Amino acid sequence: MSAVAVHSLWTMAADPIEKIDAPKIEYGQLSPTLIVIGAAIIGVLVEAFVPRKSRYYAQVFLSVVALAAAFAAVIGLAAGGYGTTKAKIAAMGAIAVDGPALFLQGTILLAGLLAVFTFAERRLDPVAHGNRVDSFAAQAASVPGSDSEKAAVKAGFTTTEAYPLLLFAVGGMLIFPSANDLLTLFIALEVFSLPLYLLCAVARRKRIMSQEAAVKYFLLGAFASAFTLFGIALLYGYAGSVSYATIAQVVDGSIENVNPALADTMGNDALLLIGAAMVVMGLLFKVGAVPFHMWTPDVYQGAPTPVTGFMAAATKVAAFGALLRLLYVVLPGLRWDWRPVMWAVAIVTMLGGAIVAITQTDIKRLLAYSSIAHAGFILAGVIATTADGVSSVLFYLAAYSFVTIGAFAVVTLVRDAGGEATHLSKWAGLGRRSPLVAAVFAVFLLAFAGIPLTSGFAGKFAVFKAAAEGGAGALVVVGVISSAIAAFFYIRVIVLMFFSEPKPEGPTVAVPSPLTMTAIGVGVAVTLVLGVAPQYFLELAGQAGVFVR
Amino acid sequence: MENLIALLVAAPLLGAAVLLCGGRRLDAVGHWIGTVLAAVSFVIGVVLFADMLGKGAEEREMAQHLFSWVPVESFQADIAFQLDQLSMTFVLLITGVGSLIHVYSIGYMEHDERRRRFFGYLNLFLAAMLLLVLADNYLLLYVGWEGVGLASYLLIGFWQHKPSAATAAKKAFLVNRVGDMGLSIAIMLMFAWFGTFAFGPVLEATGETSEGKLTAIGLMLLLAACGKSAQVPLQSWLGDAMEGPTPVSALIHAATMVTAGVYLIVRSADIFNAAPDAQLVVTVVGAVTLLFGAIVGCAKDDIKKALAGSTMSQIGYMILAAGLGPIGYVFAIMHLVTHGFFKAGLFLGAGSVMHGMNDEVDMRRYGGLRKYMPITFVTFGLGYLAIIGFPGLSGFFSKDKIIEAAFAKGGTEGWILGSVALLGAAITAYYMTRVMLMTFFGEERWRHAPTPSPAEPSAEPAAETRGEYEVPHPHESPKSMTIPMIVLAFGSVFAGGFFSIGDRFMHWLEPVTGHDHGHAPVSAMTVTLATMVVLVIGAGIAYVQYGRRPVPALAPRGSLLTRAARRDLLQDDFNHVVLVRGGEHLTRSLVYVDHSLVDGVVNGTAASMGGLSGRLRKLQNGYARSYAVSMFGGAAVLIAVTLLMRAV
Amino acid sequence: MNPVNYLYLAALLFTIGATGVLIRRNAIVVFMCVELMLNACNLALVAFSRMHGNLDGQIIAFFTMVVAAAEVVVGLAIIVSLFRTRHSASVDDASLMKL
Amino acid sequence: MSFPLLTATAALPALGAIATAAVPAARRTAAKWLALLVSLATLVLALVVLVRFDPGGDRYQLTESHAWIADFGVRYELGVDGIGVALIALTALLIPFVILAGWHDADPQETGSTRWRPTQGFFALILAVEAMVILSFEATDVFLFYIFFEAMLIPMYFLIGGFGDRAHAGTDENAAAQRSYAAVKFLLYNLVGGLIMLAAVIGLYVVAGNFSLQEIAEARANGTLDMATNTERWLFLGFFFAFAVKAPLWPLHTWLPNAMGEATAPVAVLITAVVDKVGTFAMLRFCLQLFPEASKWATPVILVLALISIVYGALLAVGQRDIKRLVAYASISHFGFIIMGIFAMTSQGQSGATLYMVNHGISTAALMLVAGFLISRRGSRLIADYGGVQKVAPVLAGTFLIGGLATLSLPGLAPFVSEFLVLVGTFTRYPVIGIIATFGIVLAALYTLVLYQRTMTGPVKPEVSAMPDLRVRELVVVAPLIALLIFLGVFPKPVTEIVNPAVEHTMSDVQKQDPKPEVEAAK
Repeated sequence: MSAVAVHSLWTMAADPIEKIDAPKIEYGQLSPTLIVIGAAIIGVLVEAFVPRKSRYYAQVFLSVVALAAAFAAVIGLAAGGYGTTKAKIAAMGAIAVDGPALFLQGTILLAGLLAVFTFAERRLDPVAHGNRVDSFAAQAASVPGSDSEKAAVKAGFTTTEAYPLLLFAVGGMLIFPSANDLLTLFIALEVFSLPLYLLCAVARRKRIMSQEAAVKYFLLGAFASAFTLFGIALLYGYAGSVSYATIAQVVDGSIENVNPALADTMGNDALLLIGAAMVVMGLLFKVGAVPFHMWTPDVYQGAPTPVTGFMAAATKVAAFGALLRLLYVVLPGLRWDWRPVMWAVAIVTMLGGAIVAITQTDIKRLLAYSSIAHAGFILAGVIATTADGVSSVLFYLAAYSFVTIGAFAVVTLVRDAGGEATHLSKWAGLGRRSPLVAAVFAVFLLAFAGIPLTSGFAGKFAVFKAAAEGGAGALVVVGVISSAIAAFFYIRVIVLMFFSEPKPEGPTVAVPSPLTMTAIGVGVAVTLVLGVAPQYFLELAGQAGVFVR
Repeated sequence: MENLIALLVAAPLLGAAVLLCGGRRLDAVGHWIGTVLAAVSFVIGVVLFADMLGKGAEEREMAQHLFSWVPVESFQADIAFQLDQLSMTFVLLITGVGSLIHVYSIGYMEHDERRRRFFGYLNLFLAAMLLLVLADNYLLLYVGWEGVGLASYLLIGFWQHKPSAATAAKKAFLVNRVGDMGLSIAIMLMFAWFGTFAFGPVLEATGETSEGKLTAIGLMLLLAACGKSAQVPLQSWLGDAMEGPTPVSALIHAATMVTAGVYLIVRSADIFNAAPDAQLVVTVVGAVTLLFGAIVGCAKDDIKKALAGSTMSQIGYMILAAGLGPIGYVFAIMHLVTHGFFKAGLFLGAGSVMHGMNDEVDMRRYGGLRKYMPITFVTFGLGYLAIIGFPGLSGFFSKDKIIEAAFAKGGTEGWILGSVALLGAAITAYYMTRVMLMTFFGEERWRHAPTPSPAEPSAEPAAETRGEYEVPHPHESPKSMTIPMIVLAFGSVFAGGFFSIGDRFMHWLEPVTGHDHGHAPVSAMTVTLATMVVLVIGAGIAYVQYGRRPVPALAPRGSLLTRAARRDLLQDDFNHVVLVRGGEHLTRSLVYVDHSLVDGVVNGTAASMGGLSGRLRKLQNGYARSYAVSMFGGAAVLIAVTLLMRAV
Repeated sequence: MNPVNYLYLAALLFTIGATGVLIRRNAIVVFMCVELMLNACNLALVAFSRMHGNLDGQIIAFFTMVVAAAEVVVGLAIIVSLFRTRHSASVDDASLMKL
Repeated sequence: MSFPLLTATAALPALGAIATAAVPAARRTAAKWLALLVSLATLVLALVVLVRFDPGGDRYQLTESHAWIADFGVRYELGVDGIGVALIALTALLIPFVILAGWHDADPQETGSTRWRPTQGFFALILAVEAMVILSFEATDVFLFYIFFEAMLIPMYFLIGGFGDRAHAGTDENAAAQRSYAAVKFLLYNLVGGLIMLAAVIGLYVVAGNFSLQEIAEARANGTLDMATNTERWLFLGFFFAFAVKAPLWPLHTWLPNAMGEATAPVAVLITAVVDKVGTFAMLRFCLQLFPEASKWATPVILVLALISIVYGALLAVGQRDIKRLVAYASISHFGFIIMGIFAMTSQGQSGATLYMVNHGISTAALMLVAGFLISRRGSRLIADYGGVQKVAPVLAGTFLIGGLATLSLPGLAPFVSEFLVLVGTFTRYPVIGIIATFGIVLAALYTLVLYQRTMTGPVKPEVSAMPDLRVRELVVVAPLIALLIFLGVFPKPVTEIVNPAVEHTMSDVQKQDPKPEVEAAK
């Protein structure tokens, strides 16, 4: 680097500046995110200043209001046409406000809302020392089984921090799919990952497993985000900017930006390709695609079930949103490079998830693997690289997230002395004991399996159709085969619930409060509505299928 | 008049319906209902017959179209009847003999608590048989064809508690089904080639198609005939069919049903006339069967089985005659009718004997019965004379004509067939004389207890099943049984003469079957004489063997031929080894295949999936670092592939 | 000096960090290795920033530091609680959930 | 717009199912009666459809069409042709008998938890199946059809797995195990078939852009929509596979014996007489209409498979030791005939096949239900456990025999007409296959008569000596079926009249004429 250049830098900085024009922020269009983040901060303050007894109520109220308000805001924006005609890039190019963003934000917010309901459930666990308890540790910091923990339980402590954490996570997830430059992407990623790491660690029962899950999730997550960051660095190095638009232009050559020094040594595109691959890898980690899926089963199993439900639903939505934007906005010019890779990933994800699930014995792990398989199906839609592909993925995500939250909510109901009875053998004969719960769970399983008249079928059909039209017929065939394999283990659970004799020392089904009931009820309702009359939502997703550039 | 035709079938059908659905409350009157309806049908037949005689030879044919049965495009099957002289002959025979046997059964089945159902089945049979001979197309004929098969199945197995009876019934039905295959294939061929299977059009169409095709159809029809008429190679069921009550044997397995094959061939005359090869096969089958049946008849000690053998061989005569073409058709039918009389008579006689002898069937336990049951003896004797062709009686005319016709076929085959027929006549004389002597003459072997006869595994006399032996008291049967026997005896005496004088029968049938005299190499006289001679020889030998010497109560081991003949010339053994055993092995192995291979493949895939899953699971070993490794590797591969994609 | 060299260095550091994550048992150390990877990214970012002559990269680097700090907070909290429960910070001990 | 008759016909049992399921646990009998009445009402509606349908009229009548999922190009389109009408009538006709025959099958052995209501569930599921089957006969939109084709698996699955035959060999545990094995096998086979079909359905959409049977068929006919030969073949195979599993066609048949063996007799009837018909029906309606060329291309192979089914099924029936499995294999053989008739591509063959679907439904119902009554008395499915029943229960034996005779398609009973039509229809185009197929009629006689002989005749076994004869309820079930068998055997015209026009349409879809008889050809 020559002295001149250095000097120029100095002078650049030294030049006198008349005025600094303040960045222009469209608060209105960012309102959903701002509301949630703001509420989260208030939640922290609540933790600090509100007396312990009333914290729970304050937090629940706050979260529900915040999420509902945010959702209202999203609806407002959508109604205001920001999803379609007035779609624009806001916050100095950092955030995109467009169809996909709003649709996914809406989905995430609803999922978050239901998640709050399941978080707030306090009727399942037996009352400890006269205090109703939820599924979070009395005091996460205290060592499991230690006196301090007993004391905490006795004192009726509860981890109400869970709610602000949830809100922060939601906030990050809201930004993630709408992030319009790599920096925002990365920050959003961290903002919703870190709270999740913590949430995983604060289960009331089986705390050791919970902590283990947290550690695994955290280490692997950090590892992955390091990759992402390095990818971002390389992309920046390639394009000289982190804004999606700019990078896209550089990629398709409308902006000439070749650094001779790099070009002659490693070929300029190497940066692009490697960088893109690493960023994509980070996102694939979040959606739990093979071979970046291995955290999923352990974390899903270890985390408190409400958290698992939330993660499984919302994280997927957010991550797929980001992935879509990245692939459709930043890297369309690179399609012919990433498509084959994604093909491979989609195939191994579908098959891997389905096959390994066959031999699972823990319901939560089973659902984890099923979520992996579903990630594969969604990837098939992503690969279509058509507007239809986008909208089909959006629809699938919406359908899937409600089924997931509902399913995990049901899992929280089936309990025995040791808390939730997640081992499959304990579910034997559930259909005899409490037909209703079993039937509801069967509905969710059938939706997972993609049986007609459930949302799962509509979604699956949508993505497969898009894939086929996008020229990925082979993917459809693989998808169909893996669905067949997957069907096997969903059916296994149904058989277990209905056709096998209940065990005498089997688990009991706790009667939940209206909160969980709402969560499950909404889940069932959405599952059936989207299965029988999906047209409206398909249109919605169809209108929302266009990214703003 | 035409509209009466349907009633012919309807009357007994109604009877069957009423009796079978009626339930116990009809037990008391059931047999009367059945008999009356059979008689009604006979009366209608007679009326129609009278009406028919009133017309000129050419416009005697009547038809009645009820409704369209299966209309699909060009495939048009109707429920329609056709009554010409041929059908008429059968109608009279069936309803006449049928009614008589109904009457006979009233007495014979008196002590059976399921008599009502028995009459129901008999009526069902009459209906089906009439449908068979009245149908105006092959498909409808097929219905009657299988209908009589069903009736025979039900009646053979009437005493279902006897496993032997049930088995015999099943066997009869199955063997017949094989024949039915022939019939259905024949119909398919007709439809494929002529576009129709109604008698008229088909027989017209014969002119326009190749001989080969007609031969094919002819052979298929012959297969059907073999099944129904117990001709070699499908004859094996008839012997066992004797498990049924004797009236059944008389009506179905002697007089009427078993002759359906002859009817079928004569009805399809035009097809056969145009297909000499087929005809030749028919004659050969007939010739073989008439010898086969005769030989079997000689060896049986079970009176009914002996008669069954004789039936077989007599039908052999008819088939042979039918195979001769226009020379023989008339005589085939004529013999069919006369045989209807005397064979029915013989069976009823046999039944009467059994009735008096506690259902004993082994002739070696009979003897000297003539003084105990005189009427039976006389009627049976007349029938006997008739069947062996004693001059002047029915059999003499009909059988003689067939032998002549066989010679008249001309050429070497004419000679062969003729001499076979002659030989048959001799053997007939032999075994019938044997039956006669063993039953009504000689010492009274039934006075002392029998000892189970090892040499007769196939026949199982009822005596053995009934535990300790009480000496039977032979007695004459009641009127209801003897009268039909007498009537039939008249028939067997005079029918032949009545038909033949002035060739009445020939002129009656000619419009349907046509007739020519062929060119007999030998005069009718010589044939008659020859017949007389062989007849005397046959009867003589029998007399020497069974009249002079005392008959051993236990069957002697006998010559190889005898033993073979006792076992129906090993036909069943062949079937058992080849078909039954083979079939069992086949099915057993197929069951295995289905379970292990077809199913195994699927279960195998499922299992292997499970295995694969189990192995992949191991990768999830719980160590965060190995997860990191897979991520790292994944990323590396991702990058590498991306770069490669660009490189290539 | 050719900016590529900075990139090489960054890549090297990144790889070292990744390798550390893969081979080291102690959760703290593993975590440190992740930090190392992040810093490798920072180096790359700053280098590119200089190369392109705009400040985006440097800004990102600052953000990264903040994020890293946040990760430390969360990470240490989790790891320490795990350590207090198990009296060992070995990642391999935390393998209850498997298969 | 006119009254949506077809929708009503399907909606009635659907609502009935919900209502039945809602009946409180204690009021078991009420649930039964409710189900029975609903099914009878449905029968009435079906008869109205039958009357309103004009054989001479348009191809599809009583049509309804509403927008449904525009994004998938899916409309809610119903319409019936003669074949559909016939099968709807069959379905609506059989369900009441099924319900009546299964009157006591779902009475809970132990009245434990009041929340568990097997009886209500049982009858509700039957009605649900009826609704879905009827809809799949009515749907003229491929996607709509597919939905119900798949969805009906679920209630069937619970019927098989949840309400097994009380008469089983061995302990309750392994009986339960076998039962759920059968249920899972049933579901997986059909689900796999369905999913492969799903791929084809999507492919069809990609090619055709919508799912309307009529539009696609027209477009194919007037050439506006031409598929590449290979595309058409793949799509055809996708569809056909699903239908062949359902039908079932050798070698995809093995689920049927398990399912029919383990299920209660009425449910077994539901499977083979009603649900499986959807498979053969769909071959006729979808395979031939949508992919005529591919159908013709695949015909030889399919015919051979059908032929194998006929002979193989019959032989295995001979080899069975379990009454219900025997009937199942017999059905496989019969389905072979049906499929053969469909793909013989002659009007006789296809009319025969359709007629066969109806007749086989009735005859199998008769035989299977009587067998069920028999089994429920002795508590065993093994043929060897019976003997001489005819002596103690003559009526039962008689009806059983008639059912058997219908199964071996004795002339004069309904199945004969259809079987012969199929044989003729096949023979005129494929003589050899036709001839080999006729061996089936001998084998049919074999397994039926052997079954009858072993169970009904011979000396009375002590275990059966006290066996009561058919009760009134059971007679009410069997008698009409038998009457129908005889009536349709003598006078099948009502059915053929409805069916023939539809068949002509199909024939023109595949552009095939019946081969002319030689004599005429010569002229």
